[in-house]
Amino acid sequence: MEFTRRDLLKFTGGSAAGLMLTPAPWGLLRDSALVSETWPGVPRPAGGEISIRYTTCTLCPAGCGVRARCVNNQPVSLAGVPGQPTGAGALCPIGLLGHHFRFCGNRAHARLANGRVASLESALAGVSAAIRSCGPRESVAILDPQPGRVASLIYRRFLAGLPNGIHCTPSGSQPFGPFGIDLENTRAVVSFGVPVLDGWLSPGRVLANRGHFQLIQVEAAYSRTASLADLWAPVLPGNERDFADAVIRAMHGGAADPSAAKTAAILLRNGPAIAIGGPAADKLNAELGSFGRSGGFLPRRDYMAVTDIAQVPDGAVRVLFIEERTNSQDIAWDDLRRKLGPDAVVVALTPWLDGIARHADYVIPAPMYLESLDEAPTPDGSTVASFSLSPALLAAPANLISPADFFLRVQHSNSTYSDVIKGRVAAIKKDGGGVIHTYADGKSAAVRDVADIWKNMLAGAIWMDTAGARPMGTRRTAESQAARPAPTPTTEFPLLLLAADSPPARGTPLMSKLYRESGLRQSTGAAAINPKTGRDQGLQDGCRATIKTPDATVTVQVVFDPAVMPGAVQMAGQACSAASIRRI
Amino acid sequence: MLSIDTQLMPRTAQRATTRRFLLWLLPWSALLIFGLYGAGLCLVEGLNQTNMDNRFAFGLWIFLDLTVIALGAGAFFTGFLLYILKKSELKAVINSAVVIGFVCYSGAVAALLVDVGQPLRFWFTFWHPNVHSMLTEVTFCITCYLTVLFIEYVPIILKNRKLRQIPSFLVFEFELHKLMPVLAGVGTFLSFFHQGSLGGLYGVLRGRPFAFREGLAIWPSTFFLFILSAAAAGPAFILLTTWVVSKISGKQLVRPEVPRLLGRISGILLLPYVLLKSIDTLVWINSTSPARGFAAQQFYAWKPFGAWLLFAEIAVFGLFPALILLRRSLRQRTGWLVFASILVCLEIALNRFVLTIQTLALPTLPFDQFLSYFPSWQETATFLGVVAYGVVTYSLSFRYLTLFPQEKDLS
Amino acid sequence: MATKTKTARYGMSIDLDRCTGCGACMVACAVENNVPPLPAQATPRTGITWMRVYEISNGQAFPDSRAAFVPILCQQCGKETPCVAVCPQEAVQVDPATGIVDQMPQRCLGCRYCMTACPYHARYFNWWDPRWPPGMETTLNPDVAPRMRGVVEKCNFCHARLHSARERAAAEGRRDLKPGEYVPACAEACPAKAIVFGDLNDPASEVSQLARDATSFRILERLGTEPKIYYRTARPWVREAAAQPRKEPGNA
Amino acid sequence: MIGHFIFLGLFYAVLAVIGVTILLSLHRSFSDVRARRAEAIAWQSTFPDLPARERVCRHQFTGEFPDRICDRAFDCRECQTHAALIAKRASESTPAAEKAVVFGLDFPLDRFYHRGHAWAHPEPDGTVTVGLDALGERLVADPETIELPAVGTHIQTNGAAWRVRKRGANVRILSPLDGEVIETGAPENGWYLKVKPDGGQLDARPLLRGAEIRPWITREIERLQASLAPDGQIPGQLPTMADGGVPMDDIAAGYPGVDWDAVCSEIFLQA
Repeated sequence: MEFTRRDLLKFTGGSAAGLMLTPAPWGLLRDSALVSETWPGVPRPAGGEISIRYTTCTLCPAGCGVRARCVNNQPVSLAGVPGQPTGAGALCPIGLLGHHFRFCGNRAHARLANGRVASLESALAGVSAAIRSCGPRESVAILDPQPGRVASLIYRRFLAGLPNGIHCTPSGSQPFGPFGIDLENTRAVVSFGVPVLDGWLSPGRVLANRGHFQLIQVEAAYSRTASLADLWAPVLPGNERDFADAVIRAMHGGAADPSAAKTAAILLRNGPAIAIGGPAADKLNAELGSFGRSGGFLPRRDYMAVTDIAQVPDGAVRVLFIEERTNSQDIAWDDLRRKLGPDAVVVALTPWLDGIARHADYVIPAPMYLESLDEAPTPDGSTVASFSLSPALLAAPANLISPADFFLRVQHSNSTYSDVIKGRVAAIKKDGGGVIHTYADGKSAAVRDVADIWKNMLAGAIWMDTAGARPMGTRRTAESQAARPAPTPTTEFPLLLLAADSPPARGTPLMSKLYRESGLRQSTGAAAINPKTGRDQGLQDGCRATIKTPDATVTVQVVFDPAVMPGAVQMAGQACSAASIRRI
Repeated sequence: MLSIDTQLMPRTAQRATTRRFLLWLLPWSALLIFGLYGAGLCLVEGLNQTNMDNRFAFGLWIFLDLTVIALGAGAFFTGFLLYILKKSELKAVINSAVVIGFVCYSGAVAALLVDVGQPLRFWFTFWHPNVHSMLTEVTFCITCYLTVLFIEYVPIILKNRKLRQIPSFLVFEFELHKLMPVLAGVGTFLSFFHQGSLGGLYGVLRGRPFAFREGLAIWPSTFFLFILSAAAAGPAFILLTTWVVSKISGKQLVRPEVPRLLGRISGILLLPYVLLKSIDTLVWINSTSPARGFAAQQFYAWKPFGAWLLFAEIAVFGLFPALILLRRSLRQRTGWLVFASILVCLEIALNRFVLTIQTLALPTLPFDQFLSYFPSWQETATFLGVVAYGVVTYSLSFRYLTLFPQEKDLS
Repeated sequence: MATKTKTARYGMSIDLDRCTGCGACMVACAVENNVPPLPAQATPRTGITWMRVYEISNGQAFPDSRAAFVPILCQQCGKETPCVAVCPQEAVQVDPATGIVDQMPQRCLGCRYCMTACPYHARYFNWWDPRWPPGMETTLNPDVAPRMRGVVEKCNFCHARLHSARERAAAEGRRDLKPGEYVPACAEACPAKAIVFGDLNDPASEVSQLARDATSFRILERLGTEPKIYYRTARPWVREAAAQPRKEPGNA
Repeated sequence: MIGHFIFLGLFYAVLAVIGVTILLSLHRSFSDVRARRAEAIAWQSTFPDLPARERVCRHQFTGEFPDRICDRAFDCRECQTHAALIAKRASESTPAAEKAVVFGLDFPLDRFYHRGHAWAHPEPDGTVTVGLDALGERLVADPETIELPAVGTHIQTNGAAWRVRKRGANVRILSPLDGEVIETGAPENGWYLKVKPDGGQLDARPLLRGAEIRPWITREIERLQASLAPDGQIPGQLPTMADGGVPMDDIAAGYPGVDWDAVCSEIFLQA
């Protein structure tokens, strides 16, 4: 039979109808649904045994207690430990993301000697050679980001063995010297540019007490703290001392400009009060008698005086060791370089390649937070000595050596960092004072035997001193120098560049995402300016412009903000200087 | 090859040479391919290819859908007038209207499929429908009505010169055509509903006081305004297309009274629409919006969406063309007819634009920013692709099918 | 069983005078709910922040400027919930037992109609395939499934936490949860303790007492959607700026 | 819940209506085809698509109307007007010429002419011979192919009787009657089909005859001229040889440039 058009139609129609009766089309639907529901490329979170482990945050000196929720011993979320003394149960955003630091930045993996991969031995040899080649006038310095640790003791011992070792620390890393702040009883805080509500001390402690102290922020920039303070006294950098004098005068009934007068009034009404941040603060504290009294600065036991790097004579350093922590702020390289001699050797002990390591001759990769046993000594501003451990919760990559262990190796000592820490614990036991506060149950117990303390501390515990410290003089020992005075506007640089809140030292993936989306932190590419000033400069809200300072030029996006001081530009992470701005 | 081309055309129709026709198709097909590429990117890479975002969750495409579907309303409304109200003069344009309707609706559906984040799940709406959602109503109606339009399109295709050689095709066409009133009725029902629910789409957004409207039963006032405006725009758009096609093809396609009738219908519907729209706006300004704590004038405080938009929408593109179309003397003049219907189509586009884009641009949180949005090239490409698809489909239909039955006796 | 358990109305009271805008809540939320980091090409408006802190100002110029921070999350509207009504395929539903507005990513079509419906802009669309830096998948919360591209998501008061809290309770043979047994990540993480979470149906709960406080208000209350997130402030200008829609011209 | 029912109910009702419509029309079409109504219906739906000039009423030829368009698809059987006019015509006697000669073309008047130029000639034996009239013959003279129906095929009025291919023109010669083909001829023997008419005898009512032929053909030739004339030119010459004699046997040969498909479609009433 021959095949007519009609047959074709019949056939197609029939088969179409027939197909509906087969499972094929319905199966196809189901599968499409399945595909869309288990979308390709969406990771399935690994299930597994869930455990709670405790540690102490070492991302900053505040040393907050950390409760880590782990799956197969891999932390998946961090939280504060309720009732933990130093952290007061809270963590800052950075601390909450502590377990994400390994997923950002440029990690240092291999040891480098002058840019070439080297074995630990050769690195050690090179470093030792450099040390030996030290001349009489030349010194070996270790830049210790957080003095007061057992590691710092190890540095000390190492330097002690050298003719001219200097144990130094970045400027301002010991803001209160041997003193702590009795914030719990303070009723007023005069802050000269200190970000009290933005990362000062431990957030838990500050915010827990925020309700009962008046905050006066003396700062030219409209910072987060300034915007939330009870009184914002915009004072140009360099004029802090005059402001302090004005306040003192006003407190004695003298005449003063409004903000000083208001400040004085607050201080008179709310005592005890303290002042923080620079010499102006010292002046005020002297007036307020804040030292050695409740609600003021109280001395504590364990203070390790360390040279401020600024005090080190220029060109004196032959070998400079720099320890960089997981989250330490970048150190201004220019300030460091001044200290270096002609053929100095720089050794960076750091987890990062993109930090100070860029300037180093030797890079010794160090473990980061949660990757190795670490320690949390007494936090800045704490009135009692304390000590806790930060046991490793993450498996560390190979080739890492903690800075402390590195120096032990340099000294050919056969004890390890953890041995020395054990020694510290033994000392605590010997001292006998204080209590051990365990994170898991929030209970405090008297100090028992060393093994017990050690076990507890590895499981999450902190030793809190109870013995009151013997009173020291009413002067703080550590010298703090005044902020650079604000330059006077010139025709070339008519504006004043002010530092806005600095962004987190290292943006972990989520941190940078969330801050970027919510605009909570002024992005580094933006410059805030008073609308009036902006218009005078021929700018528009949102336009792009170049900012020129005597030593740099940057392109920014202009943001009009009436809160910014007229005649000033605010940028994140910039030093105060004169500037000019031109629209592109 | 050439002879095949001519033998596919209606015998009595004089059409451009194959060469010229291909030249005409060339740019449109290029645009179509470009559009397909853009849409493909959005489907493969995801909607991050667009410039929409969490605040501008809808963009160019929704505007396209609403506008195109409103203009396509000519299909259902002409069908309604012809088959239900027996306005037989409209036989002259019904085929063209059906093709336009089909093009618009299929284009809109295509755009929607690209617009959703999980196109594979389009059928979920039929599986777990939430009958309280206007979008469900829209989805159901559009799919049904697209089917209807397709069925209405079939007979026109079957009458193609080659296909009609097969008697059984003609028979089917004939039988189908006898039942056309039924389909026209269904189509009218469907279109009424989804034109309405497209309006409801925004009218029900109580979270968006700029768009929210009170109404009857479950339907906000925009529901009914959309029906009316679409019914007014449809005939105007048919008038416009007919005029454009006859200009391009250089043929007289319909008797002069047909566009006049279309214009008159459009005018008759537009006037009440403008009046109702004005009343609705007044009610909204004085009651609906304040009741939700929003002072209506603040919606117009954001540049560039000032109160001038409202004026333009109601007076310039609404009242003005309505008055033109209602004057017999002006209707006699093609120039005025065309001008007025252009205004009417713009009116619809503007109305849909305000409802979709302005609504989203306006912040509702007191401390939130006013945000602007500009479509990405992928979005624009898809948009133009839909337009090109329309032009190509219509051109092919015009060349090979009988869209204007009167043409043969007018040439 | 379910009928016997007393129905809760979970809600929050957020103290705007305590919030310092540190962002800990956003961070904790993202960690808890496996929100992926932002692809490089993304804009601030195509990312996902279930919890988002807005900075508001008193509008005064230097030196009288003052700031406050308003955390915005899904307000869990209790009446005529805008997003529920509009979803074409019932991917959004209010759980009668908890009053929580649930979003089902598995059923979401990605039409984003709910986003246009939400007056609080608290719904987020997955514009991107969820991607984590290599190895970071190991830090995902096993209780929460990451969402695929092309679907809408939003705050669900850490549903996974509610689930495990219930399991714990069930294990102890209790049908109802103790106060404080179930707390979303943001409330737990806030260093200022500004976020109080609890059952608004329980008159004794801290949150319902705070909600009744004179300084307490809800954002866009007059829309009549009965949000379950309450805000508190003693500062009149904050209330002025946060409670009512702005009256003054916008960008004019 | 109730909303659910109302909404889905409506939706499924709509679907049902659409489905039923389709199925119904399909079913009807099949039964039409089975009942041999296909050709008739095809003609029904083709007729309106013909240009008005091809649809003029036969009574316009005889001057009974100035201008009238047929609305019955050339089926005069139920046409009141036709009935009335025929009745009137019956009274007056018709001159019994045996053929009409138009432009030298012979149109024997002993037969009936279909508007598509097929003629039907009733034979004494009750069969009907079907052929192509002089004009038709000359338009498709020596064709490429002739496709005659097989003996036994049933042909229907206005349906295709047979098909002729000529210079790209694929012509369906429309049948003047319903009936069964009992014998097939060829151009050279002057007829194409012998048909046994349905109902025993030829129903000639719809067909042209007698006095109608001359005016009809005259008009047909005018139309032929019009379609032969290249676009834009006024139809000038008759379709004849230069000497103005009788139309050539193969008109197509005289007009190599002309689209013959268009010409034949016009004259043979192809849709």
